[in-house]
Parts: sequence; C-alpha cells; structure tokens
Amino acid sequence: MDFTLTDEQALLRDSAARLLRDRFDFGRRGALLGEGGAAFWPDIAALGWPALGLPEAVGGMDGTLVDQAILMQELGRALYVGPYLSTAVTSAWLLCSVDGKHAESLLEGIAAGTLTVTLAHGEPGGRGILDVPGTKAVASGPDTVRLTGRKRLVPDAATAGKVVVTAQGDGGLVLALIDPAGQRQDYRTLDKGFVSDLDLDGVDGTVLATGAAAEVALDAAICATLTALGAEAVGVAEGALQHTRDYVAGRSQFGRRLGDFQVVQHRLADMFVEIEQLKALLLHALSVADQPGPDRLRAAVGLKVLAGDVAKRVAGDGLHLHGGMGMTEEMPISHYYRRARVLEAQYGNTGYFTRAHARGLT
Amino acid sequence: MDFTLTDEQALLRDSAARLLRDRFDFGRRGALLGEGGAAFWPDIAALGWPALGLPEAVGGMDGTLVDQAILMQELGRALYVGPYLSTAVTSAWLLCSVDGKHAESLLEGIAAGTLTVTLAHGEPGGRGILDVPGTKAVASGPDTVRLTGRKRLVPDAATAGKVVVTAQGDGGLVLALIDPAGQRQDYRTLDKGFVSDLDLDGVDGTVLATGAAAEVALDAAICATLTALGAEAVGVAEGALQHTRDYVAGRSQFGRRLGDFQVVQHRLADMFVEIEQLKALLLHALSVADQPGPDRLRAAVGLKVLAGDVAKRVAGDGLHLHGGMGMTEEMPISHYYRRARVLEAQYGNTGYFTRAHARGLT
Amino acid sequence: MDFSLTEDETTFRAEVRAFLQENLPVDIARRFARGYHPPKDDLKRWQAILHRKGWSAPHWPVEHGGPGWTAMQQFIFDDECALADAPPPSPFGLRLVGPVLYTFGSDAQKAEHLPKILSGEVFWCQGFSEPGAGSDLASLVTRADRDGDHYIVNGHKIWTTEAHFADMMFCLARTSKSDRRQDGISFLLLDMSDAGVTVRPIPTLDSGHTVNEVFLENVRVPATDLVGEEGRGWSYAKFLLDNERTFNSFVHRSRRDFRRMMAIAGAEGGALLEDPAFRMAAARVEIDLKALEWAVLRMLSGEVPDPVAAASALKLKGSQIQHAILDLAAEAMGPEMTPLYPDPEDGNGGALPFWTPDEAPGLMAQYLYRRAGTIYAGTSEVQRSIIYKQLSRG
Amino acid sequence: MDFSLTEDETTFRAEVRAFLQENLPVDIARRFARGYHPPKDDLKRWQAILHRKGWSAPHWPVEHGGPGWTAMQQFIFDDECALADAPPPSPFGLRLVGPVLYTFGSDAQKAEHLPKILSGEVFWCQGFSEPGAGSDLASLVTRADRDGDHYIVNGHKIWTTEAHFADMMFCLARTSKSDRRQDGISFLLLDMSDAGVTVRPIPTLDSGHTVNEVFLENVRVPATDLVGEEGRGWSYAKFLLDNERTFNSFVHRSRRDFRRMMAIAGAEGGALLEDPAFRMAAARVEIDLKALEWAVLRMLSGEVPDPVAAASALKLKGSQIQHAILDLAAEAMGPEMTPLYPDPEDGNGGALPFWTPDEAPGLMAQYLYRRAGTIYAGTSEVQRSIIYKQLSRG
Repeated sequence: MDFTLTDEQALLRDSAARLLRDRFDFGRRGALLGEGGAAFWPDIAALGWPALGLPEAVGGMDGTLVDQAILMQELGRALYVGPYLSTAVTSAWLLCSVDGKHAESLLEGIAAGTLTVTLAHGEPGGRGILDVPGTKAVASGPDTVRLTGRKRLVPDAATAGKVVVTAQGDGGLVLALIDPAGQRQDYRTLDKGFVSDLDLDGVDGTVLATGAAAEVALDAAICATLTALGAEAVGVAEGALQHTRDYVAGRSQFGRRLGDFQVVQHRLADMFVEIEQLKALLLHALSVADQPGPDRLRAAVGLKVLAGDVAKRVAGDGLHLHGGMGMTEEMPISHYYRRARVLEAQYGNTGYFTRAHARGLT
Repeated sequence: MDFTLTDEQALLRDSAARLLRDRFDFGRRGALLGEGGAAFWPDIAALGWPALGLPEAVGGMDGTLVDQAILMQELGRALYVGPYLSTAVTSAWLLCSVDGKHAESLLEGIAAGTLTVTLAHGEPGGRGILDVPGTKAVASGPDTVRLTGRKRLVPDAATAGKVVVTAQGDGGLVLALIDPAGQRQDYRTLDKGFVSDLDLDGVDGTVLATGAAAEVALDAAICATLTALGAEAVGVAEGALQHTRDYVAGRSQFGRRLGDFQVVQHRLADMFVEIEQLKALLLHALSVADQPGPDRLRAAVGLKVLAGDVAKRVAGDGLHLHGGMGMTEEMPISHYYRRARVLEAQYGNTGYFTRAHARGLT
Repeated sequence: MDFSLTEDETTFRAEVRAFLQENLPVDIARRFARGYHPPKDDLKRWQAILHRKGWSAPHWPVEHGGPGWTAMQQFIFDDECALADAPPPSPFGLRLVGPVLYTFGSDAQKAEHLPKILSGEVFWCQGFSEPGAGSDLASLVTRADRDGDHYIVNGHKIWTTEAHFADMMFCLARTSKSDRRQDGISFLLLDMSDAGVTVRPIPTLDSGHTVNEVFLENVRVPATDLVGEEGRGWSYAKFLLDNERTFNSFVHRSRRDFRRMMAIAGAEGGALLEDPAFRMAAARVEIDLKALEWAVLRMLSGEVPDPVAAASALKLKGSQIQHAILDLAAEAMGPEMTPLYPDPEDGNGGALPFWTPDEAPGLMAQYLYRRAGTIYAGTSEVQRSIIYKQLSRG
Repeated sequence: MDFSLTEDETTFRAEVRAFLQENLPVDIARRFARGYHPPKDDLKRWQAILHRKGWSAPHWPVEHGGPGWTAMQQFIFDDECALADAPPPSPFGLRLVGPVLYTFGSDAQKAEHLPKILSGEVFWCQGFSEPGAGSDLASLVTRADRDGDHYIVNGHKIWTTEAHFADMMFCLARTSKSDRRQDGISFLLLDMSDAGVTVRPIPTLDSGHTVNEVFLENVRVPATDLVGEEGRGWSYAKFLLDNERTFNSFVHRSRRDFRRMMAIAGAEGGALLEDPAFRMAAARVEIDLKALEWAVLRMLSGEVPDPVAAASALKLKGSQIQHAILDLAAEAMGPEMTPLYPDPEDGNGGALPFWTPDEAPGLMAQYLYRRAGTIYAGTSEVQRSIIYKQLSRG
C-alpha cells in the first residue's frame, strides 16, 4: 500500500484549489449561483475535469475514482454547486458500466465537456438511493419504453442535456434515457443546489440497460456517488474547520481572543479528530472502488454514514463557535453548515444508511 | 403543587445524612461491608427507617414513597449497601398490595426492623424486571405451591428472613413465600452489593397472591423499586459531583489547580445539568407514585432510563477528572462509578427500559 | 411535598383551552404551526385579543395590568398556547423591557409605555449587542452624550430581532467613561422613527428576515427617556437578562415540536415511526423533555437550592433538547428536508415543488433559525461558566 | 496511490496466521481472551516462543534483533496476534525502553539489556509518574544525587504497571535543580531487587492487581546505568512518549473486542443481535473502527501532513472507540454484567455463581480497567491541547 499522491494527482489537487480560489471565491460564488446551475461549468469543462474519470476510448483521461475524489474534496472546500457530481461521477460511472452506442456517445459528450447528464432515481416519499424505483416502464418499441412515474429531487436536471431514468419493467430494473423537457419543476435546496421534480406521464425513453446489467450499472453509480460525496464531505469539513480556526483567532470576547479559551481550543481539536477519521475511511472506500460487489457497496454506505455525521458535526460546531456571526449569510460558515446539513440528507440520511449497514453486520 | 419538603421530611433528610456520615463514612464502609450484607441494618432498623413507607396498621409510619425517596437519595450519596431497597421498598410495596394475614405479619416484621424480605424475580438469561418469570408453580396444598426454576441475582437473599418468589401457575402469575435456605449461592456485585442465585428444585412455597392480584402487587413493587433507584441515582450522582469538585479544587497539574482549567469547569457544569434533569424527573415519578396504572409504570421506566444514563455519565466524568487517582480503590469516586455502573444495569439496563418506553410512545 | 394540581388549576387549564379554541384565529395558528417567524400583523392581532381578555401579560403584577396568576397558572397558560399553535407575543415589550419599566421606570414612563405594551399597540426591540460586544456585552461602545435635555446617541447595534417592524428600542449606551467596563452605561428608550435611526436587515442562514443591524447616527433622545439613574444601566440590563434566562427553557415550544416531529415520523404510512431504533431515539428525547418540564415546574415552585445555576441549566439543556427534537424531525423528513421551501402562507414566496409533503415547508427554516438557541441570551459556554462559578462556591 | 497489498503482504498474513495456529499455546489464548490482565508466566512463555522465531520485536531495527518488517507487516502481525488472542508482550521493555536504549544507550547498556528484552527474560516497568506528577510529568520530584560512581535515588513513583513482577525499572529523577522544570532530569535504569526498592500494590477499581506504588529509599544506582547524558532525561522521555502515543490507537485490541461483543450479543438465541436498534449502534461503531484502522494504516504509510496531531487524534479516538465497544458489550450482557466474577483461570479465585454465561467473567474487569484509556499516556485533554497547538500553527 502507498497513499502518496502521484505527481499528476498532486498537480490536479493544487490546480483545482487554485482555480476555485481564483474563479469561484466566496465573493463571486453568490453571483455565479444566481445565474443558474451550470454557470461555472464552462470553466470546469475547459480544464477537462469531466473527462477525468472516463476511459481514453471516449476521450477521457483514464483516471480513477481516486482522481475524482481529489477533485471532489477541493470542490467541497470551495462550496462548489453544479453538475460535476451528477454528470461526471454518477452518470459517468453508470454509463461506463453499460454497453452500446448510446452510452458511448453520451460519455463522449461528457468527456468533451459539451453534455451534462443526470440520473433521475429518487421518488416522492423515497428515503434514499438504495430504494427500488416505483416508476413503471412498458415496452413501446424495439429500443424504447414508455415511462410513467414521478421523480423527485433530481439533481441538476434543469441544465442537463439528458436524463437517465430508473424504472421497473417486466424484466426488472430498466435504465432509460430521456430529454429533460416535459413536466418539470426546478427548485433550489437549502445549500443553493439545483434540483427538479419530473412528472413522467407516458414519456418515451431509450433503453440503456435492463435486468442484471442495469443493476450492475446502478450499483456502480451508487458506489461512486456515495464515495465522491464522502470526499466532498472531507473538503466541506476541512473548510469549516479552517474558517472557524481563523475566526476564533481574530475574534475577541471578554478581553481575550476566542481562540485563547480552552473550551474553544478543545472543540477545534475534536473537529480535527473527526475529520481525520473521515479521511481515513475515504481511503478505505477508494481502496475497493474498482471492485464491484457487496464489499464495495458496504464501504461506500459506511463512508456516507460517517461523512454525514462528521460534516454535520464539524460544520455545526464551527457555526456555534462563530456565535451570532455564524447565523448570517455573510459568513462562509453558514454556507458550510447548510452544505453539510444537506449532504447528510442527500441520497439518504445517516439513519437510512446506518440501517442499511446494520443489515449486513455479521 | 408544592415541592417544599415538610418539616418531617427535612428532618428525615438531615438526620439520615448525619447518621450516614457518622456511622457509615467512607473509612468505615469497607469494613462494614466485609462483615456481610446486613452489617449496618441494626442502625437502620433502630431509626425506624424500614417502617417509613408502611401503614400504621402494621406498625409503620404511614409515610409515602416521597419519604423513602428522600432516604434513598441519602443512601445513594453515602454509597450504602444493604437490604433497604429490597426489603423496605420492593418487598414492602409488594406486600402492601397483597391481602391476607401472611402479608400482614411480614409487614409487621419489616416495620419492626426484625425481618428482611427480598423478591426473587430475575432468572438466568433474563434482561430485566419487566420479564415474565419462567419458574413454574404447581399447587401442592390448599395454600401452597411447589416451585421449580432458577432465580438469578436475587438481592440480599443471603441475609433475608423470607423470600417472595415469582412464578407461573395455572392461573397466571403466582407470588409465593419461601425460606431462603436450600440450594443457594451467594456472591457479590461489582459495587460490593450482595446477591444470590436460588436453585428451586421443587421447593414448597406459601401462596401470597395469584393472577390479577399478583400482577397488581408486582406492578406496585416494580414501580416503587425503579423510582427508589432513581432517587438513589440522584444521591450517587450528587456524591460523585461533590467529590470531583473537591478533588479538582485541591489537585494541581501544570502549575494550576485542575479546577482552574476551563474544560474541567465546564465538564463539572455539565454534570450539574444532568443531575438537575434527573432530580426533576424524579419529582414526576413521585407525583404519580400512589396512582396505579400504566402512567405510573411509564414514569418509573422513564426515570430508570434517565437515572442509569445520568449516574453512569456523571460518575464516569468524575472518574475521568480524577485522572489516575480515580482508578484506585482508595478514592470514593471509584466506588461511585461502580455503583453507578451497576445501577444502570440492575433490574434491566438503559437499552431494556428505553425499548419498553418506546413501545408506549404515541 | 404536594404534587396535586389544585382544583383551580385544573379548572384554569380547561378555561384557557376553551378560550383558545374560541378566540385564536385559525389562520394565525396555521401560519405559526409552519415554523416560519410569525408576521407582525399576526402578533398584533393575537395580542389585542389576549389584551381584551386581560391575559396579555401573564407574568406582570396585577397593579400593572397582569392577571394575577400564580407561576403554575402561567405555566399552564404558556403550555396551552403552545399546544394550540398560538404565537407567543413578541418578548421585547412584555418579557424584557416591561418588567424593567415597572420596576425602575419613572411614573411618566410607566404611564406612557406600559399600557401600549400590554395592548400590543407598540412593538419593541432590544439594542444591546454590538459588532464587538456579543456574549461580552460590557465591551459595548455606543455613546450617549448629554446635550441639554437630550442625549445624542451614536453607535451600531446588531442582532436586533424585529427592529424592522419595531416602534421603539430599549438600548444600552455609554454616558461616561469608567475604569470598570460595566460602569457608565445607561439604559435608554428610543423611538425607531427618530432621525438618524437606520435599520438594515441581516440575511440569516434560514433565508428569513428576523434580525437586523441598527445604525444610530446623532439620534436625539430626550433625557426623560433615560430609565432609572444615569450610569446604572448595567444593573437594569442584568435584571432583564436574569429574567430572560429563567424563561429560556423552550419547554412549551419543544413540547409542540415533539408532537410535530411525531406527526412527521408517522406520515406516509408511519414507516419511521414503526422503526424500533427511531422509536427508541424519540423515547429517549421524550424522557429528557419530560424532565425539562418538571425542572421548569420545580423552578416555578421556588424549591431549587441554587436558582442562578438552575436557570443556566434550563437554558443549556433546553437548547440541547430543542436541537435533538428538530434533528429527529429532520431525520424523519428524509431527503425531503433538503429543499428551500417557500412559505406557502406568503403570497410572494413562489410555488412549492410538486409533491411537497404537508409537514415539510417551514421545518428547516425553523431548524436553521433555532441553531441560535445555543448562542443568544448567553452562549452555552457562558451558561457553563455561570454554573461552575456557583458550584465552586457551594 | 496504490491500495493493493503486495503479494508479499498477503503471503505474510497467511504465514503469521499459520504460525499462531501452530505455536500459540491454547491455554494462554484462552486466559487472555477472558479480558483479565495476563499473568507474567503467560507473557514470558509466549515471548520466548516468538523470540525463537525471531519475531519478538517487530518494530526494532534488524541490527538490534528486529525481523526487518515494513510498517504494514507490523500492522498485519499485530492484527493477527489480536485476532488469535495472543497476549501482546509487555510494552515496557520492547515498546518503551528498548528503543531508548538502542537510540541513546551506551554500547554496554545495549549489550546487557537488549538481548534480555528480546527474549523476555527480563521484565521492565516504567518509573515516570509520581503522586504530584501525572499528566504534568515535568513536576516530578524524585531525586538522584551523585555519590562517587553512584546515584542515590529517593522518591515515590506511582501507577507503575507490572512493578510487582518487573526485574528492572527505567525511571526519571532530578539530578540538578533548574529554572526550567524540564531541565536537570535524568533517565536511569534501576534493578528492582536493589535495597531500598519497595513495591506496594494499588488496588484498582477492576479489583485486579496491575499497578503499584514504588518507594525508592536511598537506592544506589551505578552511574553506568545513566542513559545518555545527565540532565537530558526529559528529551529521552519525550522520545519514548512520542513512540508510545503513535501506538495507542488500541485498534487491534478493539477489533478483537468488537468480535467478542458481537458474540455476546449473539449468545442465548441472539436476542439483542436481532434488535434493530442494537444492530444500528453496533454498525455505527464498526464504521468508526474501520476508519480507525485506516487511520493507522495512513499513519504507517507516512502520508499524514501533521503526524503529531494525527497521533493524538488516534489516541483520542481510539480510546473513545474502545469505550464504545465495551459499552455495547456491557449492554449486551444485561444484568449479568453486574457480578464481580472471579477469574475462572485463577485457582484461588473462588467459584463462579450458578449459571454464569461463558462470556461474562472478565468482561467488566476489562471494562473497568480500560477506563484508564482516556487517562494514561496523556489524558484526552492533553491530546486535545497538543492538537490545537498544531492546528493554530497550520
């Protein structure tokens, strides 16, 4: 084992951090996010980040989930909002596990930075990404299905070029490709993310995969998504810790800097300890990222549990240590906290994934 | 509502505290407990404490569970070990709910301080006091049953004059009275308490109550026991806090008194907060103590949950704040901790009672 | 000890409940139940209704317009109001400045302000905190310089809840320099419509508008609006803050929130409410909440050996329990907690997403806003220090 | 990054496992599995077996008798030993004083002591803590006064684990006065059979005998038993403590304890193991434990930006996880955790109660003894202060 970053990985980390600092700094972030979900995408596409985890055959850079995790960590630290996760992680891992020309041409678009794709999987009343979809798929042509159902909290659908829908067909799970037009409502999450509801009322979709093949592809997408979220959580928590450390170093109460109070110091230390744990578990999940099977899913699920807990706790402690100032829109910590709070609940909350993990406990 | 102690109650509290300080101080405690479980009982009997909660008709003082709780609190603070709870609370409340001359004469003995009685209810593999007993009772005479089964962790049976056994008969629950002789093994608990296993291999017992009447009596005993344990936990936790406060005020590290460190101060404050909560919930349980029914049981169960948690946490924090010294037999805190740790598990642990409480949640 | 409610108290609870049923406007209750901050108009209407009944200031002495209730009656009243989703009146007039005025104010001040506080005609806000003086209030720098029969007030207040709709502000300002930071501070009443008062909203993490900055530039305050003696404002502020702390257990609101949390967990087939682990977590919080309720009753009964430490304990534990309940509610809501829902009661708020669960809007706005529970009115750290100070004496 | 175990490492694990299966005496493993402190004879026998194989000091350099393993091999070895219930060797010789001696000791000291540490012939104990110097080690007062070619040592050491069966002690004593408390301290080796050495047991809350007080009265220590330079003992002690901290994650033991906890919960029909809430709590701890395992691997790989803070984090989190696992085990045991069970392996311990569950004896002895996990080798508070110091630099 060797946990050293390769030169390329170190370069990726540093250049990502630099770009985000320069072009997506906290001052500019609000404005960029007001413009819409993909406002910052051209920058990301220009750097080739969407191609990072894709095979060379489709124009990708043949990277691994490790590379994507390095990037997600920096995106988390910068409180990035946009379709990187949904397109370059969730959809890309799904499409890479699917055979056929459709998937290939979609991957080429993603790698080129000209196409964003999202997965429409969650449904109203659903608890998380491991749920079985209730949307129905009925064959409507040699290569198409008619889809009926409701998709909820679909990330980045407003700006996506294509949407992959999960549904139940006669032969089990169906992955079908649709255009994101139609009955769609776009809205925002607490952390300024972009999500949509899709009302699928007999929409025709192109079949990407069915049955066992579809399950394999969905499993790959789920594992990659949860692991990348874990990496993002590391960045979010580290960002929250750093902002808090700097704040308490500058802020005075009762004639002393907040950072001089022992209880403040020790709380920061606890935040550090939690982050160390999360970083370590991320390594575990990455270590099995290219080995499909129950161990990979179990590692990804465990990581999501810890990521949600740690991000929520660290950002919550940071918020508290900021006192009243932390409650304002103006302070980055309030945004770290909201991102952490949403991250914990996205794709299934800590309770949901702890239950899933507990089922496999032996 | 009026939570002021009556003059009699304040007198009881003060005189109990004084007697325990004088005769059951920490230095003498070890020796007294080496002598056997009832070594301190003559002092207690002489003061009439066993008569406290009993009706005047049997020679009691017509007190209530409030009076017994006041005493239990002081017993907890003094780390008392002995048959007060098993005799004067558990057995007395059970016997007061049972008709007939047997119960009356037993109560007279208890009130006079000449008899200790214990309830043999728990069994091997059992999880707590709400379990249904597996011991069998078969009629063997007009007023007697033959008992077959195993009783585990029976408190103070080694010194008890009589034992009330719970068992299953044809008509449901049976409460039967036996002598504590026979197949018995005595041993100690971690907190120096006295317990016994009873191997009932066809022992004859006198029937005290059966069926619904037995259930009512057992319910009274359970509620009183759990509530009194809650009161004891208050005393244990307060004692642990006080010893810890005094210790950190005297002990120096890094050139400062331990009590000057903010993290130490705040941890003591948290201990105080937990105790305040427990004291308040004890009032709630006491407020319904003489009203049989599901609300009383629910209050007693909730109190046991909080009592176990608070005693364990407060004594554990106190232990930690004592540093290495806390690990020694010599320091009272190590005994508070063991008492707290046993109290949490006795009659069913926090998980057991939280499950029971959760079942009734609406 | 006597645990029984008097017959009066049982009757009283029924009376309050009946009154609320008949008089609390359903639209006000519905809006408040959502969890968003109540609009001024709701607060005003509801207080006027209470005032007509003589119930607008439960904790005030009879001579100043209070109903003459016992502490237990006040507890019952607050409890019934919370369970009926009646918005608690804005605290700044009734809970905070009112008692200061009837205790330390001049006859003229009493005559002018108390009736309008009772009736809800005049809304107040509190000008204590400043950018450099949060938990450490004594480091405030706002100045009030005497100029004839006026003070000229200059300063910058922050975290001023409801300043955007308040008519009056009570504030602390320095009237003289002193070695002891607590000295030389005065307690002034100030008209928000005065020249030189500028209110700027502080957008908060719940995406709502509740708190503000208030800039005071050469605001002329008549000397008759000084409360008590010049330079003794710190002691009046301490009196006020001690009053405030006693009432910061959040117990009534938390009882209501617990009920709402259980409703969320029971919605949609009650999947989570049937989950044994969730039930255990909820049971554990219910036990804490019951203990908190009795801790408040104990406080009201006056039977606590150390009321200062006990009040801090209530605030500390109360804010923890509040968080624990809202955390369970968020857990029960699952991924549906993540959207930024517009207030369905606010015509300008925009459309709700398709398939929004009934209980979802407002939950997270409330959740995020209540994060301040461990900060305002003395952070948890300040409370712990108060408690230790008391403990180390004992 | 490369996550794959080398082929060597996979082979190595199999080799260690096979060796343990063949060579670990079953009675030693059975005794150790109980959770009581292992008797000296077990430690001695087992270390002799390891020594014959050349495996008694995995972390020592080859030139001093180590096997030349990588950090990863050491991890695998410790892990397999824990899973096989092999008692870890007494740390005082191998983990603590050994590295000090081969780094700072004289040739004569190396030649005399290292072989006997390797073989387990000589047992050591650590004379650092004193009644007035626990976490704050620099305030120690034991004196070593030079007298010709000897030091005369006087002092009172406390918390001396295994002193009652140790042959040698390494200790800190003041050889001169100095303004800086850390100066003037020397690092001495001392024969426990010397005149003037008195060992008195400290009965601990687990009712076992592990730690002691050691009284040193005019003990004559040859000057050749001074390690390194006089007065520089503090730096050697810091070297030793830093080594110790790195290894205090308790990860291997906790993995074993987790397995035992699951066995307890699954016993008697697995009532608790089937309980969803208990399973969730266990799953949550398993996740923490897995993270801890990878945190140790990360540390071993040398890829941590701040190894000082990371080592403190491992100690802090490791002790928390250890408690959490033992708490779950106690919960699983139910009321059966309350008796003071005699060690069934100890002929003089007395009879077990009727119907004692197999897994019960030893659990609480271990539980209570391990409460010291947050205290020794730097309390959790000391670790947090170390971490903050590093953080505030970064």
